[in-house]
Amino acid sequence: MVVRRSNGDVVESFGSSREVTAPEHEITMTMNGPHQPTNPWAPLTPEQQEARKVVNVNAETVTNTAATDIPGHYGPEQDDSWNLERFRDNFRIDFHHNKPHDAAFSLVGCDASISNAFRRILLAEVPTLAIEDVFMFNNTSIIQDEVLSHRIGLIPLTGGEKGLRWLRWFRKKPPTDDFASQAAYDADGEPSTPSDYNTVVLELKVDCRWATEAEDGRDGKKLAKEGETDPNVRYVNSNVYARDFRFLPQGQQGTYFSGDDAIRPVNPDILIAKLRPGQKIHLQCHCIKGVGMDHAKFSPVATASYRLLPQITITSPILGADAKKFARCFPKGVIGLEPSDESDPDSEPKAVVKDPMKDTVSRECLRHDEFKGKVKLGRIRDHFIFSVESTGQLRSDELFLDSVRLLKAKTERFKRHLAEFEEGR
Amino acid sequence: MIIPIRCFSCGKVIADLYEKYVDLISNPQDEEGNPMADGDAMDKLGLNRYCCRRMMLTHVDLIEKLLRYNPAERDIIKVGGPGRA
Amino acid sequence: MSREQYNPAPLSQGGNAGGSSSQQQTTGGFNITGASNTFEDTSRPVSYLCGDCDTKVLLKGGDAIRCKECGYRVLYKERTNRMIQFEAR
Amino acid sequence: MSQQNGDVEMEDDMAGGAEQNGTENEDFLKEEQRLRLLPNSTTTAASFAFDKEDHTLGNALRYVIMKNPDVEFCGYSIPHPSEAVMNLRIQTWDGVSVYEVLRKGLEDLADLCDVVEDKFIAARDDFDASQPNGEAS
Repeated sequence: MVVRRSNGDVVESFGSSREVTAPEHEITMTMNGPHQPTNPWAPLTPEQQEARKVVNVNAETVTNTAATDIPGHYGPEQDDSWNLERFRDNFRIDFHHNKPHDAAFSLVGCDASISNAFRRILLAEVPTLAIEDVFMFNNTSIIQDEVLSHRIGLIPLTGGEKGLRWLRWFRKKPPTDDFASQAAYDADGEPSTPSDYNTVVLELKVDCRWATEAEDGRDGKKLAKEGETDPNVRYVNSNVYARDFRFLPQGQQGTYFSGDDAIRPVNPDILIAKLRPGQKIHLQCHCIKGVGMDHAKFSPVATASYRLLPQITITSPILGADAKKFARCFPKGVIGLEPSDESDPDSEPKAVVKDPMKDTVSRECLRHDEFKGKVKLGRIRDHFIFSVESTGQLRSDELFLDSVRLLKAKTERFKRHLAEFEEGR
Repeated sequence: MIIPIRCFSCGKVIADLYEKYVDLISNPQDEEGNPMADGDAMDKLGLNRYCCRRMMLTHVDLIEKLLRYNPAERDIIKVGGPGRA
Repeated sequence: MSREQYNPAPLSQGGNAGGSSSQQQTTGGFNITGASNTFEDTSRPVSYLCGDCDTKVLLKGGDAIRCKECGYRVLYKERTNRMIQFEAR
Repeated sequence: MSQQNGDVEMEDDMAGGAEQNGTENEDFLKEEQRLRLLPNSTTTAASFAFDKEDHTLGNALRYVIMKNPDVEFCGYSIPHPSEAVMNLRIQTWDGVSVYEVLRKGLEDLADLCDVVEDKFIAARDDFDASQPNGEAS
């Protein structure tokens, strides 16, 4: 094992033993004077702790990309072992905005593997309700049955949160031509039958016709002959929208999904199909709970993503016209101009970092010679700017909480499996 | 053919925005009676990512042409002018 | 109609047509085109839609394929009135 | 493949969902064993196979187990992308049992989730309270 300390020392140790002892003469040296040899095994100084949090973004390369918070990486005296109290003290969440459809917050002080687990669970494992089976009674529209079914499936639904959480899984039979999943399915248990606790029924029944004087107060056919081209004037129901879905409560669903809690499309204005007089669509849908890894329609988020907080360090002052040019190298609001002399507001302007969160780390400033050696770009390794954009079935912040709970449920499940496994050993 | 329900890449629902988008870019939106530029219209509708923007920008609403093949309207389309879009 | 209530129509003809064709020929078991197996109620009228004027045209076996209103010779089959199940995928 | 995973995953999340909801679930009791020990494992160097798990648990668990100073090596792999299996390798120092290390890893990860949940709720409530119009920001 070769350890390269951030102070430049290269320390070699031997991988076979975990008890790595530093040479004696260095252990006795407790005072780290400027020119004295330092203890290579000393715990990291606060500056070194900060430095190892930064991923350096250089003109052509990125360096210091891997996390080093693993015990033994810096020798035995740097304590990087898991410590709940320390994690609790260092971990922080800052909210940037929190709207039902879009939440943004920072997770500070956790590893990429953890925030990535939350992101992956959000995308693929948080269950949602979506239309799964379509029973087509009539469809004379020009949208084919299969295409219409597919479109309908993608409509995000919502309803009372309590009811949505009350709903159970519907165990669906796999396609008959998929023998592998058939075998696994048969070994696992019985298929579900549609019931109030696992299936939600929606109906869509739309019939397009000419507008008539008697029913609509205008004669669409006559208007059309006179030159009217607007379909909304000529016809009735020429556009089928998601709001045309009717919820048919089954059994107990009436108590969970009534009034404002009724199962309904999140976006009532979704255009499902267009019809012309004489064309009609009549279908019923069974909606079940599913997860995003099975089909994207079950994914509760449009996007769930994170990025690392950018860091811009101005190492020597950038003044005057250069400062203005420097500010233009970044998105608006990242770099501000301040008088270089605080007491004199008319002094030459100086570039200061105002809001690194807005930066995109485009590295434009590294392309100009006048900023050479004056600026360092990086990203903070443990500062994740998370953004969760819900499709609307559940609130974005609730979704993130669900993902945290699901990861915990996974660990507890395997804790049980491990106990069972050890019993059987 | 008809506007997809969701963005192919990110899964954002876009089918409810298409009619608003078409309205913004074809009907007068300011005092001078000018329609909105397509980029501004998409900004207004909250289509921020380029994956969702291309869904609007590149969509060809062919269904409007196909809807004209409807025997129930033949007499009107046959007349010529008005029925033809 | 719920899923359990729905029964697809039994495959009355050609149900095992996917089997070995050579066997079919030797045993003569399942002749799809043979008159003995083909059941057609030629006296029952079937309704079609005129391609020109969109009126319903009832035709029996042997009738001229022609719209009774406008004489148009292109007739379309109506959509099945059976329920069809799809997966919204 | 996706169908299979989907269905199986549903079954397994049922347990998770039940815990989440705090409701009883009859399928919870007959939970299938999803942890296996791979051949040639000893008590200080073992490979576990986690059925129906992926990078989500694999990488997170690898991280917390590596945080344990008793661990010489920990790594995970997904041997084939179309098989829903995740393998986790643990090697320990000084005869420490891999089972204890795995249990500690799972417990640490659960503790971590609790901290994240508590802090998230606190941060969100603070933020919502600080917004002039309730939660709409």
